[in-house]
Amino acid sequence: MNLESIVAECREWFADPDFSRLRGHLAATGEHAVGLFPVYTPEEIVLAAGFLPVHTYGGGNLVEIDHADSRIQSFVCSICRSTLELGLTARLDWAEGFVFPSICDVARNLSGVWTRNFPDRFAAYIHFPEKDSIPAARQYLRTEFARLEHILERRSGRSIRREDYHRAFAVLNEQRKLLRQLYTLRSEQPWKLTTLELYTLTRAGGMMPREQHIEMLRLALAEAGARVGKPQDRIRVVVEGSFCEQPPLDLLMAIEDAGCYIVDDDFLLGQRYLEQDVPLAGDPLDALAETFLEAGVPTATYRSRRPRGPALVEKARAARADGVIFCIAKFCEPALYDYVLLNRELEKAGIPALYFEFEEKANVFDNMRMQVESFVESRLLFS
Amino acid sequence: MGRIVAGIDVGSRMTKALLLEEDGAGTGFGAILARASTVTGAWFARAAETAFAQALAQAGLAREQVAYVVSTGYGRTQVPFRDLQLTEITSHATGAVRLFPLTRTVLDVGAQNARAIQVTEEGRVKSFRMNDKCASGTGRFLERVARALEVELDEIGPLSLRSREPRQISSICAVLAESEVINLVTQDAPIEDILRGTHLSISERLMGLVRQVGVRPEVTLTGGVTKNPGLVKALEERLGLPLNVCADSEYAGTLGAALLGFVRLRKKEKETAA
Amino acid sequence: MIVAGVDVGSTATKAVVMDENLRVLGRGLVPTGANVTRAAERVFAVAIAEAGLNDCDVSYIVGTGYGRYKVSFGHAQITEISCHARGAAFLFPETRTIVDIGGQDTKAIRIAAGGEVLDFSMNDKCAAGTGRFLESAAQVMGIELEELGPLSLASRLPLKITNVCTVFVETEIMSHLARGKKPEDILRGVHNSIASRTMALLRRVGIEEAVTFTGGVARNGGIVEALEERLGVKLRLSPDSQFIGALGAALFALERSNALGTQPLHAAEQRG
Amino acid sequence: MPPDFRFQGAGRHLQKDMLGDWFRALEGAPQAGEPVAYQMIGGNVAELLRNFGYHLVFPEVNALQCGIKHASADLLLKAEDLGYSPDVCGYVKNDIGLLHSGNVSPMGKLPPPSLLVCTYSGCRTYIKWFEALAEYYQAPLFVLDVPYRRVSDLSDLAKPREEDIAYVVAQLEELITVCERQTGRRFDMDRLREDLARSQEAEDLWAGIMDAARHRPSPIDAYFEAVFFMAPINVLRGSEACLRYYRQTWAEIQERVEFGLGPVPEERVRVVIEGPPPWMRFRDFWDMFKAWGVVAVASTYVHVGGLYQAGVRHDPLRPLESMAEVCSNAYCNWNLELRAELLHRWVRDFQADALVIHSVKSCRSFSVGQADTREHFTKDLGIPTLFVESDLVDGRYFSAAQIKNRVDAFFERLAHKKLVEAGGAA
Ligand SMILES: Nc1ncnc2c1ncn2[C@@H]1O[C@H](COP(=O)(O)OP(=O)(O)O)[C@@H](O)[C@H]1O
Ligand SMILES: Nc1ncnc2c1ncn2[C@@H]1O[C@H](COP(=O)(O)OP(=O)(O)O)[C@@H](O)[C@H]1O
Ligand code: SF4
Ligand code: SF4
Ligand code: SF4
Repeated sequence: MNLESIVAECREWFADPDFSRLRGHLAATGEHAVGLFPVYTPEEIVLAAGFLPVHTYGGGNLVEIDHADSRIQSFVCSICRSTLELGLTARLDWAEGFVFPSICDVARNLSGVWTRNFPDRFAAYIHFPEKDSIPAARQYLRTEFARLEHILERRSGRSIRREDYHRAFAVLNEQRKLLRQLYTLRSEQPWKLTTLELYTLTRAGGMMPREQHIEMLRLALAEAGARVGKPQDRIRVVVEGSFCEQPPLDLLMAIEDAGCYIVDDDFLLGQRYLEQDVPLAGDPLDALAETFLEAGVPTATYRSRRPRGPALVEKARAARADGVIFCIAKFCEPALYDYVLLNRELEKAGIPALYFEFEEKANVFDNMRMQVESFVESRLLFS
Repeated sequence: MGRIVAGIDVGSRMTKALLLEEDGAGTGFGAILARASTVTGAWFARAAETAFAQALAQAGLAREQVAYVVSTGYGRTQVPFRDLQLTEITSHATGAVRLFPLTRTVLDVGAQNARAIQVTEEGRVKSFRMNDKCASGTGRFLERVARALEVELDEIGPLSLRSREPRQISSICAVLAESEVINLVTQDAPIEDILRGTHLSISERLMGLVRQVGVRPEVTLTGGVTKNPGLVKALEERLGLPLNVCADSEYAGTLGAALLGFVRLRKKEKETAA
Repeated sequence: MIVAGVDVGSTATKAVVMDENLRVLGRGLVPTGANVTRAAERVFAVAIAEAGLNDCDVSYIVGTGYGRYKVSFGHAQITEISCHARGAAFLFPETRTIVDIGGQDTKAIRIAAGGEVLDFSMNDKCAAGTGRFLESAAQVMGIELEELGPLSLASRLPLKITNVCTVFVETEIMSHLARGKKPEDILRGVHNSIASRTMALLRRVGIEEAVTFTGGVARNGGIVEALEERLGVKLRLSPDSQFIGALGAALFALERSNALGTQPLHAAEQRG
Repeated sequence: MPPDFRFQGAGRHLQKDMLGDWFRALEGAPQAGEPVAYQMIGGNVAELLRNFGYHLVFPEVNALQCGIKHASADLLLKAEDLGYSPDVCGYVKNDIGLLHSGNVSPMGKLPPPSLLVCTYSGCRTYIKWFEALAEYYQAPLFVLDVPYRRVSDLSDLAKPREEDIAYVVAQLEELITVCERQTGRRFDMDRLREDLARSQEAEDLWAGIMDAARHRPSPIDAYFEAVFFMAPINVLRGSEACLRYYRQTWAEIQERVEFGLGPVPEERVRVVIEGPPPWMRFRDFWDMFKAWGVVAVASTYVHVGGLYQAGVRHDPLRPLESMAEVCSNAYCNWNLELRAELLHRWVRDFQADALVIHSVKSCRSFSVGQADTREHFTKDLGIPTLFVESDLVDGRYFSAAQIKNRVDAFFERLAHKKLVEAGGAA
């Protein structure tokens, strides 16, 4: 399989609001799936419980919102609405239940909307401790995880064993390792792997059977590494702010076409949230809670010990970026607050930044493209 | 004679062309040889062609004597004879800084679009915001009100300055404002008061845009509305700062495009020399 | 007993005169123009003249529409939301959702059986997606309002209109025309764009069948078809669509003046 | 001849004095070298901080005051100048705007914080807000992480899970150490118990006052009036003054019951109101309801500090545990299932004709799910529900004509229905 066909295969998994590929797989194997709302949902537990963890990222621009608009006001981010729309139109009925993280006020309340509208499926809400400094926080997160474990066990009718956890940890550790390698490749030789390709490869991995995805990633790494090509006269940018609601694929292309190489980003963080492996030793839930608190990527929706401003500056420097593009989901409050502090930090560090907002349902990007072009021009022309 | 670069700004209403000559030493930029403008209409390429031809005629030059053509503006991609295209953000910022070197904030208001741009001390674009989907707070708003009141465009500014008691326009919509304006006329509100109100309410909207990038003096206004003293005054009042405006402000985009054309031209020459 | 409803809209002012047997005796329609009070007086005069009556024959008048407080001779004012709901439920008792597109605003109203308003949403402050938008398009293309709908329906290859702003769309239409695009294809695009915006409003309140289309723009067959395509259902339409607000006001006037309101007032029973 | 009322209006004066005293003390704090702690209303731990001599500042109260005094508009713009989006919570922007214009609230000058205590029990926005304050003041930030209340058992709405309480108690203990370290004072358990006993009594009175709305006509408007009764229970809780205030108000309400006084001349419609008020247009908004003889008999907004009306209490016998329970039971910390159940009970118990939801753009914590709740009430429960949208402080989102249209259309219909029903009965 060459890279193009791997990517095409991956795309089929997620660029389909009816989830046909997923349904086909579930029907063929008799497996069951559990849906995960971005960003911090512990897929490890779901996988260990024998369910296929499926990260959902709203409806993109493929879904017409027919029902959810009357349930969710217009000033709420699109992913909330489109996810509810998918639910109300029975397109998420493959899910035994959904897991909602405590990332923001929207996600908090969405869990309640879910409970009311889908009483026969579970809606598990996980509260992530907002502090990692006291043992009680770790203890609390462990309890939250144990509660999810309990819900899943009840649903599946079998209890999760230590080996199940260890197998799940190993598989997901491996998947994340390969994704990190792909990210490194793109950062070092962005002409070998476009952001669209990387994105597609990553996103499918949140849905398909993980072993199958790991195989594809290995192939993709080899294929991309072997590509020939030469760097173009583009600027290197880090894209920040789309950690939950995802930008339309055409927007990603527009950013690169306007003269950028995206060399780092925070897309699909739900699948790339842990920066370290979950250790296979000791009590699994302890280990998992510990890793979440210690090695979680800092974002607008979670307070971590590492301040985000300096972390972003560090990230931009590490990627040798010429600038940062804030590409923020419209109405995503946490990201909008963070922007102010992060931008100030970038200013101090002398890193130029561009800001715009997107909506997942958009499909015309002339304006954003124009803005990126101006940004590129101001870097390229004057240097 | 130094080399000549043309800047062509295809705006949604007016297409402007400008010819700029390099000075003898080949480092700075010499004189503006010609400026021309024409109504854009529906055919961008034709308008660009017309404006360019007019500028050439004015300077008494032939097309071959122009070393490089840079297009910018709304229809920049549809200028077939361009060598380079630039967004209006970049070109207006560069032009504004050239006209007023102490510029830190540029407000460019055209017929359909308004852009607020913050520039660095070296004249680079630092950040910017623009209106995208709504024409409230643009030149077109003024055009429509002028039409509703049956006043010529170049009269509305001076007229508005005679007002004593501005009548605020509550509608933000360029289209619905017309009915409001007509309503005011039937209530016998003096035209100058309505016009002043219109200018104030547009300024309000433009302030919202400028605020998003932050107001840092000096502030330079560019675009066709610089020909409207009423808007300049209203904006200055809202800003609490004087605005930089000069006769060439309307041509800031073309000037910036031409200047950057030189930069590009030299860079290319250096590359081929190396 | 004779009652009347006067609907002072932003573009047109309408009146309906009715008797206690729910028969419409007279109607009137005049452009609202700049003098709202005058428009209300004039339209009322037109309607009673059509009914062959005098001012003093009318015992109760309800004003509605954005200028309802300018109906100086009215006995009560009721919002156009309630009146459109009442009027639509009268003509089509099965109505659960109403789309009302007038000159300067568009509304979506969800009602219960009998016409009780459950929810509504409206776009105001923006001319996008309203009758005004269509008027602008007609002006740019140099055709009459009445021709818009029929012409758009002749389109085979509708163009996609990308802007929503009425101002931006004018420019867009002009550049399409300059490129030799067919007027009907452009128009169909314009109609589609309004229909999409209207759908967004409808979704905000939730769509339930049957859907009734009221307001002046319901006279435009192009919009009707574009909306039906998106809704996937037939719209309830009356040739009197533009009068439904006034009709609702007249019905309220009757109920108020009876101070009874116990009679079930449905067109079906009137016919039977 | 109207009777000579002994108590009407007395509470208002008392409150004015109390708040005046509070702010005078605040202004003097920097000079006196006394520590200042900033806190949120939702789940605040006032008693605990006072134990260490902290003066208390509530940024939400300042935002609210600016809103009521029509001072918000410029402050919001100021914050937007600094990069805050038009789409984020107006309270935050109001406060940040205030900060950058000298930090003088309508009630007085605000001292800088020695400690920021962010109780995460209203919304996630609290955290973002306090992070911004921490950056600006370079002051230490303590997040009191309060888990979101979910429920499995609807029999006791206000009962959190044990793990939740244990987790919050552990953090309160941590907070005590932090305060001890910062102030050099020892934590005084006896004093805490005394304060909590006063809190408890004030909470009893407050709950009683709110419950008085069961009378017909209701002696109070549990929304438009009660929002002015709620300040002491949130910001001065545990103090002698607070207790005095509620005793006074209790007397006032008793008197109203006795003489059949109510907030409107004639009570025609009883409603339960969900969501915060539009402070910047408070009067206009109230007038729209008054015009229809509408009285609120219960409201959720007045419980953003703690749901005392639902039975939550501070308890001197279980000091930290009961504090944790109050923190957990701030209204916005309840999930939607709990909120809907509470609303439903209120509609039933207070014999309301309708539910009114005021959805504010600023506050996702309140508003996400409200439209779904409306669906639930109209469709599943058959309770008429009015839904209006605006904001708490941002006048740009208050479209008076639109809202009036909505209010009128709704009560028009309710009134018409009553008229028709009465006609039918006759
Ligand atoms: N003679 C004039 N007097 C006053 N205002 C004018 C005049 N000519 C143009 N304008 C204003 O300038 C606007 C056009 O500005 P311009 O920058 O040329 O727009 P664009 O670049 O979008 O075509 C018009 O909408 C009008 O408001
Ligand atoms: N014959 C017609 N054909 C198509 N559209 C029409 C016709 N007559 C009126 N309209 C449309 O109806 C609109 C006015 O509708 P109306 O409901 O009366 O508005 P309002 O109540 O806001 O004044 C006009 O803007 C126009 O677009
Ligand atoms: S996009 Fe932002 S606001 Fe929306 S659910 Fe995700 S984190 Fe929350
Ligand atoms: S408000 Fe008016 S100017 Fe703005 S988008 Fe709507 S139609 Fe265009
Ligand atoms: S989001 Fe809501 S609860 Fe949070 S600070 Fe804003 S108004 Fe208060």
